[in-house]
Amino acid sequence: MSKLITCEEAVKKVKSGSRIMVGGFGLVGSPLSLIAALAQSEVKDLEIISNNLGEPGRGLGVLVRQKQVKKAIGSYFTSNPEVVKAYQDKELEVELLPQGTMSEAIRAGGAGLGGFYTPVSVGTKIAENKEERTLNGKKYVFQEPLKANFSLIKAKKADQLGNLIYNKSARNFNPMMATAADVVIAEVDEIVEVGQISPEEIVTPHLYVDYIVVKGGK
Amino acid sequence: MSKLITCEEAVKKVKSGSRIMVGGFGLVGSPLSLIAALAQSEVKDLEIISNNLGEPGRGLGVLVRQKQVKKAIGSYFTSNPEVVKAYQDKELEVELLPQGTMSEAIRAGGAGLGGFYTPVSVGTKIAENKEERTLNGKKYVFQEPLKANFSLIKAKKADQLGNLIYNKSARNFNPMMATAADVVIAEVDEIVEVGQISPEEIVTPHLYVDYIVVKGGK
Amino acid sequence: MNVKQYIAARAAKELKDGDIVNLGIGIPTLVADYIPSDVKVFLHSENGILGVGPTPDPEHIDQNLVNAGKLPVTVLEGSSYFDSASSFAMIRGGHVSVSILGVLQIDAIGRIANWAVPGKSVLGVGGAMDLLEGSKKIIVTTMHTSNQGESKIVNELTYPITSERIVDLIITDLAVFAVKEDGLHLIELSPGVSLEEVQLKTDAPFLIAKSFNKGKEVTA
Amino acid sequence: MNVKQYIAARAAKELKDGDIVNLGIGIPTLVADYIPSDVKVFLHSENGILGVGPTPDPEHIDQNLVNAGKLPVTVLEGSSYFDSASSFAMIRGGHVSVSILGVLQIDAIGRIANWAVPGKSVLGVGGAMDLLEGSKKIIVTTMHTSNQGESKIVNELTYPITSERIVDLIITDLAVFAVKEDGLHLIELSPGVSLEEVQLKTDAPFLIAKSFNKGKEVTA
Repeated sequence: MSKLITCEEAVKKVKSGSRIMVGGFGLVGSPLSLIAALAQSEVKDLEIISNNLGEPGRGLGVLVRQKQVKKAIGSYFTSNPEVVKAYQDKELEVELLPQGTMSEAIRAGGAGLGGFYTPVSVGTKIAENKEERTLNGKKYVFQEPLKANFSLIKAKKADQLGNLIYNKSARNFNPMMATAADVVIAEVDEIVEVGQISPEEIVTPHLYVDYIVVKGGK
Repeated sequence: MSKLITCEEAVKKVKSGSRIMVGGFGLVGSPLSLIAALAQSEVKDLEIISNNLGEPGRGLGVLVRQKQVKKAIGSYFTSNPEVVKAYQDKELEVELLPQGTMSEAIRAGGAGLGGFYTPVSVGTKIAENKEERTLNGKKYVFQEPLKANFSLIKAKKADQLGNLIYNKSARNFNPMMATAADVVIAEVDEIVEVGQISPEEIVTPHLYVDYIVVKGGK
Repeated sequence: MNVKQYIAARAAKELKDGDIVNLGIGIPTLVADYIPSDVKVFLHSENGILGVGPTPDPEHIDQNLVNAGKLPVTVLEGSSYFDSASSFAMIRGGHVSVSILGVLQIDAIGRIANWAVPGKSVLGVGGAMDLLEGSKKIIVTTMHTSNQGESKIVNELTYPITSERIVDLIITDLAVFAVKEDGLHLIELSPGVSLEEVQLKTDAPFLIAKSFNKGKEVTA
Repeated sequence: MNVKQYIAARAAKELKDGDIVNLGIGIPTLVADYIPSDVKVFLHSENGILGVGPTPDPEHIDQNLVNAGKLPVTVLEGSSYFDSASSFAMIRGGHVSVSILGVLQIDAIGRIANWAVPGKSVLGVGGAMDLLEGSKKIIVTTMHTSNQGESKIVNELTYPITSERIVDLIITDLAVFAVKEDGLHLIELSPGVSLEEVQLKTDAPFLIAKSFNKGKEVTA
């Protein structure tokens, strides 16, 4: 019942048209080996939920360059000029969410909620087609939860069961994404024996993790 | 700028009629020294948000016995027969929430949300006076966030800044309550130097904690 | 083995390797003692533990380590602790494979009542509604009749409903029912129990599966 | 000290001991270098850090430790790491004392635009809206005019608004404005700057505080 597989085995599970969450804030905390394996595969028409889309030719930027991405949901794509170009050429759809709304929507997806009201973006372009509601005298915007077919996340260490801990600011979106997809694949720097990570310290309990790959592995 | 005060100083901040969140699952993870100090004080008409109301004459049960509590919001009060009696004698108002809805409502309060939709309690007595809404074909109940004037929480260790870690299943409601009140007072077993708790391991960052008292202190 | 232990042992046979399992108070708690040695499951406790272990000896009780029934427990290697909001996020989000729950009543389409008694002050709900809503599979373990001899499997609930969610399997001291779209299906009789006895003690109508187990042996 | 450093140093004077401070990209990032030594603040970075320290030497860069501008940072003793949902819960929940932000425009009642440019594809918003909505106090640091010499303090925003939230203080290279219910109040001129220059370069109307600081000295 080992969860350990290779990157190649991992990306074989992904079909064209899948909706995939990918962890990371820029390239920090991004599962780069899994992304590289995806870039080697034939899958296309992907819908990616990720804060950014990498950099030109790096991380998710490779998938954009290879036209494997149909739609992206995230908070900040401007840092990759190739994303801007693909959008202008109508090769890529983009849905923009404030970073806090996005991270909360992923959490809500994993937590089985039907949606929530956030005060963020009220009165802005982002909220134009969203339900607005006044609660206790304050205006809020309704946000639906986000879920996906797959989450590709990056952690520092996994134990053999799949309990995860992260590395400094590389934690970012990974713990929420671990909760919000049908299949969760974690890329880790290191796998340790069960019991090597303290129960108090575990950030992502193993029930959220379906498969583990080791960074740099094939 | 030390956050360390005595239990007596802490409860002096609490006025009659205050709304107070109190951590703990039963007596486990409950700030018993702070509660004892409250029981020594003259405050009354308190509105308590807590999963339970202690046991007869123990923990929050003392405040119930002394008629200091006007209203309780929580998930399970049946385990203290004196609560049942006070309710039947119309000395105590009770608002019952499913445990998951309650913990999520406290989190939402601390996270600045206007409310959320949960599928839990749809079609039950608990949902009788609540807004029901169908989202993507599934029925949900609207839940407002919970906030309070004070949170009295219990942690294992604080550092001098107020960063907190908890002890096993005594964590329970404490981390959320730390986020959802105007004034947060943490009772801890031990205070350590800054730097003694790893940045990866801190559960409640110090920005949430206003005051620290040591367990068993006056 | 008394009847409650029998029910618990029968329920344990439903668990699969790798399952994340939440056990309610009462008979469900006993299930932990009957999990086959070749099946590794992980016990989730809604007060914030994944990986609950056996009850400790009295001298090894840790006051900070209790299960959702507020009883002292231990944890196994690979366990983790988390706050209540995270714990119920797991439950509501569908990350618990199986919850085994006690009940007051079950109706003819498989909905249950297990949190409140009519005519009494309703002052406790706990995590029952969350578990029922969110768990992938719900197994009910219960005595077939109440202490007063009334059937717990009824046409219509007279106790307040816990959730609109229909449970998956009902295990009593007398029989096992699978719940399907067309209602309750008797799939098994306990050893020494006759179909007539089950019919007599079950108020709700039920279908009889073509080939059901008569007196399947259940051992620890 | 160049003008951007001057603005940053002036903003740093607004910080109080114990403040939780979030610094935006650009001039706000420079504020960290000018915090008075007797004022201890804690820098929050929305990608999941409380307790950001100075920029590391090139040989001490840790790839896993960056700020919200994706630049390498260090952390101080007492720092903590958390996930993005927790980080924005802090922000939205009002647990950040002060955010210092750059802007494209500020209107006459103190609302800002700082995330999108008209006519260009809008492909980035980041955490700007969250910080503006949730922070207890908002300080804007900006050059008074754009590179094209146009006033950034305008009657009506021509750039998309970031939030309906009104900011608290505006610090430019020329002046400082407090934002109150009746609009912008000029409270300070930078050294060597005349009231006439500020009037000339400010499109929005503003009130002049009874006693404002003329050329207050700001040193690091």
